[in-house]
Amino acid sequence: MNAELQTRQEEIVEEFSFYEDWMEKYEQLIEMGKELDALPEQSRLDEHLIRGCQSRVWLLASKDENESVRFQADSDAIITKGLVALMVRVLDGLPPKDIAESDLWFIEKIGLDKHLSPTRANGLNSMVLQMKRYGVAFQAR
Amino acid sequence: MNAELQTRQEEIVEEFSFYEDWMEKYEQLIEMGKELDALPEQSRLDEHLIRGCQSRVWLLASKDENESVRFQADSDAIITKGLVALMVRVLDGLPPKDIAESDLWFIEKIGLDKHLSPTRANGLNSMVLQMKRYGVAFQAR
Amino acid sequence: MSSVLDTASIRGQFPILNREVHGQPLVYLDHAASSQKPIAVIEAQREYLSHYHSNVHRGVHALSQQATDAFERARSTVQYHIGAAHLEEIIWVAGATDGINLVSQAWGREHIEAGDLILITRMEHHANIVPWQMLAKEKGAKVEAVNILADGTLDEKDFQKKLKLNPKMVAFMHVSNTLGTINDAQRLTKMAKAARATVLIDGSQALPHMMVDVAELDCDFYVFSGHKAYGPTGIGVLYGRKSILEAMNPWRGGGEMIDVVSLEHGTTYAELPHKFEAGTPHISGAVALGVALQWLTGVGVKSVMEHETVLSAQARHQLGKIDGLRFIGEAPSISGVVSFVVEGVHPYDIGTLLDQQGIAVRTGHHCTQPIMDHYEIPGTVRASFGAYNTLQEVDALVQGVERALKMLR
Amino acid sequence: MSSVLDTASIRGQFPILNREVHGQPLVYLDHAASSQKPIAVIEAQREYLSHYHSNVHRGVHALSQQATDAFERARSTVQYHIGAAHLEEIIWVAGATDGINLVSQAWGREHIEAGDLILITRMEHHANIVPWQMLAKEKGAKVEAVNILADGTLDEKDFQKKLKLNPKMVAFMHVSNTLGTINDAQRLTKMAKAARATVLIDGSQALPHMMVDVAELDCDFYVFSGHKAYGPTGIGVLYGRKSILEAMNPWRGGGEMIDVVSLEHGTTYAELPHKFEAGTPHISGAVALGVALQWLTGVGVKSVMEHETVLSAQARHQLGKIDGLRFIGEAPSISGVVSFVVEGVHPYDIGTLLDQQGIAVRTGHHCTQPIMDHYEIPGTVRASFGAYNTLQEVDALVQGVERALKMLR
Ligand SMILES: Cc1ncc(COP(=O)(O)O)c(C=O)c1O
Ligand SMILES: Cc1ncc(COP(=O)(O)O)c(C=O)c1O
Repeated sequence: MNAELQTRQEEIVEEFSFYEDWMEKYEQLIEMGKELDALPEQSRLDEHLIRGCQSRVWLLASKDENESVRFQADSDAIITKGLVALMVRVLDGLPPKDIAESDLWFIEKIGLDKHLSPTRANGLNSMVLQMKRYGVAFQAR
Repeated sequence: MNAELQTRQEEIVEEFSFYEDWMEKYEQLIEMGKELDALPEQSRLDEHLIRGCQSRVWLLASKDENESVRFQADSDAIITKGLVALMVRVLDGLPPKDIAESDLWFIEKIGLDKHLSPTRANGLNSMVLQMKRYGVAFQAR
Repeated sequence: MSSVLDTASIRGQFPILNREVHGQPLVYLDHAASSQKPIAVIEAQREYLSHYHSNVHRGVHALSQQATDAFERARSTVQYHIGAAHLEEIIWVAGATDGINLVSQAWGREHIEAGDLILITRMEHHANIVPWQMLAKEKGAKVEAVNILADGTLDEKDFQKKLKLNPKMVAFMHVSNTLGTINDAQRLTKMAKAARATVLIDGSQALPHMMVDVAELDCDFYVFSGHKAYGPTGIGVLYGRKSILEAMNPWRGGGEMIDVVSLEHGTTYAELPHKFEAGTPHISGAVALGVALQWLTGVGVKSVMEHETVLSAQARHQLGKIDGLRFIGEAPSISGVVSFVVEGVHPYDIGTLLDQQGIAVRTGHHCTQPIMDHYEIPGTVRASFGAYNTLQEVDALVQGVERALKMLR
Repeated sequence: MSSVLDTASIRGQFPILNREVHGQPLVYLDHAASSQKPIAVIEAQREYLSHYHSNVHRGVHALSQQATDAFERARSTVQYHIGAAHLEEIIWVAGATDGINLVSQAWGREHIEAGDLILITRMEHHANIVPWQMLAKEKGAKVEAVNILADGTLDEKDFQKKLKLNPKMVAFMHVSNTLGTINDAQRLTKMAKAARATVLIDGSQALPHMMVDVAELDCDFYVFSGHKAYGPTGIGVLYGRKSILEAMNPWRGGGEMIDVVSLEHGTTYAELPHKFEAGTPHISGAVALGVALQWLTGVGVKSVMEHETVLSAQARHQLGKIDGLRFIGEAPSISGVVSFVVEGVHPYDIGTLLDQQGIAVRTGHHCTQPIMDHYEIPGTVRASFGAYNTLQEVDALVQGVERALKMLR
């Protein structure tokens, strides 16, 4: 597996290990949401919406000059935005193949796995799927 | 209430009081069914059928020279035929008004009341209703 | 403020209220989505399945007769509960949605023609919108919606105006699941009937909270779901005026709803109510719904409504002090539903942080997207109360919202 | 003859089997009308309602998520149980009747045109006749029925012949509830597909008794009811081939089945499976049906079938000695259903006297009037077996019939 991906996941697990209760974890997510740059209005298109979120989540991907995938994301709900920011932090700038095949073990480690069910209102599952789909798509080209 | 109707009900209650278990009661009903004359084929018309019976029950009524109601009945199931025979025995030959207003307390007394629910497959409830309807109809004319 | 209900004793009857969520005692404020069930209802279903289950109707054996008796007794419990004139006006359906679809398809296909108008309101639940849209599309008919005023009351002038267009069907909700608005269903029905429309009332949010009398309302159809009225899932009721039901074709075909089935001579249908009840019914659900209505009557529907009014008034009073908080739905006549948004904060975020505190509210459009369009909001946070809720829970809600907002802004 | 099942242990799991009827221990031989429920199923429903009931989907709070998880887990239990390729091919319906109506109305209205042929068989349950008759009447299409042979097997020659008429839909039962006939569903489907028909199989009497694999069958639709498969009432399953379901319009409109609802711009629908699940589903029913299928798998469907075959063979062996008794349905491949008539005696009379002895059988047409027409009989007495029945109960049945006949003739 991609070493960078491993390191990033370890870092996040380390960070989250400081938080004891849900409140601190959510505060951290909210913080990450606030730190993620908002998408410009013209990028907030319906075609970039992820299905299955109660709040709206926009996710864009492109390939940079190094053939790595660059993600941009936003949401109108701050916790959701924090979740997507977390995902971007882990996967942004990696090669398509490594994204497509990524094992995102940190999600369970930091206790977010219960949010992973496809029926959750937050759409974490859809985010992960959509990012991997981008990975697959950019590999193919 | 019609004195004859009272007497007939008392007689039946008396008769059934000899039977201890269900088997004897049903044997008696079957006996009564066998004793009731079959209707001639040409009277077994669909228009005389009573709704709500799993077996078919035909019931005909007419008024005789004394303005009394005369019933004829038949069924293709023998227990049902016994039930209708019992009803005929109680109500046959009475004035329409007394039939329309009859209180058929013997049914409960001999333990047949659980068969009276409109949802029962035997249609006892429909028989009683139909006989009373004839009573009402003949009164009106 | 003291309560008209002995909530301690009531709460004792709801096993789920003993549980914790995220390590916090459960504060269940999502009654409008689905009510919790008292032991009496849960046990009625268990008892039925354990001791006298059998398929109903036409069965020659004792179990079948017992099941049929219980099933039909439940029907008459419903009849008396809503004041229907005839037992056979009570049709078991799977829920309010199923009931409205039955009417839109069985009645609608026969009576709605190209160019006809179906009048609904802008506050309807999707269940009372989509079936009419589907029908209108099929028939080339039109669906129009009566406006709502800023406070969430129905715009009666607009209603009057649109009635002049001679709608064939007027379908509206008795009580709004999002706004809390209690419509004057009797008045609206009278106006609609004066315009010679057929009237369907969606009573999903009314029946669990107030006395409903279909004779007084004088509507043609009335529907509700069992699961919102302390009853089980999968069962609901369609009341229909006898003369209309009798003239209607059946919707679902199958067993129970037939008189004679013949491959050569065609099929004739059974009488009411069975004509509309094809297949094996949800027997245990019907039996338990009967028990739920009896339970509600035992507690006292009027007291329940008074109790819920006290709770929602208190919630509105306290939440109203929060900076940037705006209620969606402030009709003068209002039920135990409190919907709100907070300036600059997404409802989903509030809901998520309330959940972490053990407080269950619903967020989103509550299956009423046209209301969201009307107020130009993505959704609301909705707290809704039932007989088992308390003033302490209102406090918990208010503190929970405050705590969430502290984190969010 | 010894049994492959530990019936003592199985019976211990069915509380109803402890009860008496008319002072006699209950002998329940009416499985084909509705099965009794094991404690695991009854408790799953109670547990759900007592501890984690909430409305499903889109809920932000923990209870709603738990309920949704349980509900969707049950869907995947069904998926694996019947070998469906995709989770979203499993649609919750109210029962087999509801499922067939969904197909006849949603698929049927789109695909059946005037002059088209719908092919069924003469042994179908009314649930698989009437919806097609209603559709045919609406569209000016035709319903034809494949003949049955004297022993109750399907006349495959007639099937072949009628397939030449190019039916658009071929709908047939997997196992007959009246005759016991087990149709070779895989073969019939293959033949029908070769004739380019869409194929619906009514599996109501198959699923509780044998391994069902929709991938192997290669049918387009498969339906069954929960209450006949040790599950609760009010819930059933429609399996549909994904490509067909995706192309189909929805049937019921309402909440859950929509994507966007707009009064101005119209409404778009949700993806599978929710497109076909309007309104609050029968959550507790789905959860408990999942448990019922797991229970059945635990006992072993194959063993259950073997067991039932032993019982019905024994019943046929012993009843066959009775003077004037004639079996209706003697196909070589036959399930645990034994239907018979007795010369000169009405089935109702036999059923009534069996009931007095505590023996529950069904009498009448069993919602298959065309079979009655075919054999020119008013009805049959039908004993049907499940996992909990025993050889002793077969003896009780035979003695009961003998005793009844002694009284009747
Ligand atoms: C073969 C068959 N098909 C369909 C049905 C209808 O099932 P339900 O009444 O549960 O909808 C039955 C049950 O009576 C049946 O035996
Ligand atoms: C006002 C209203 N109508 C209809 C419905 C639909 O009820 P169900 O989902 O039980 O069919 C609901 C419940 O969500 C409702 O609140």
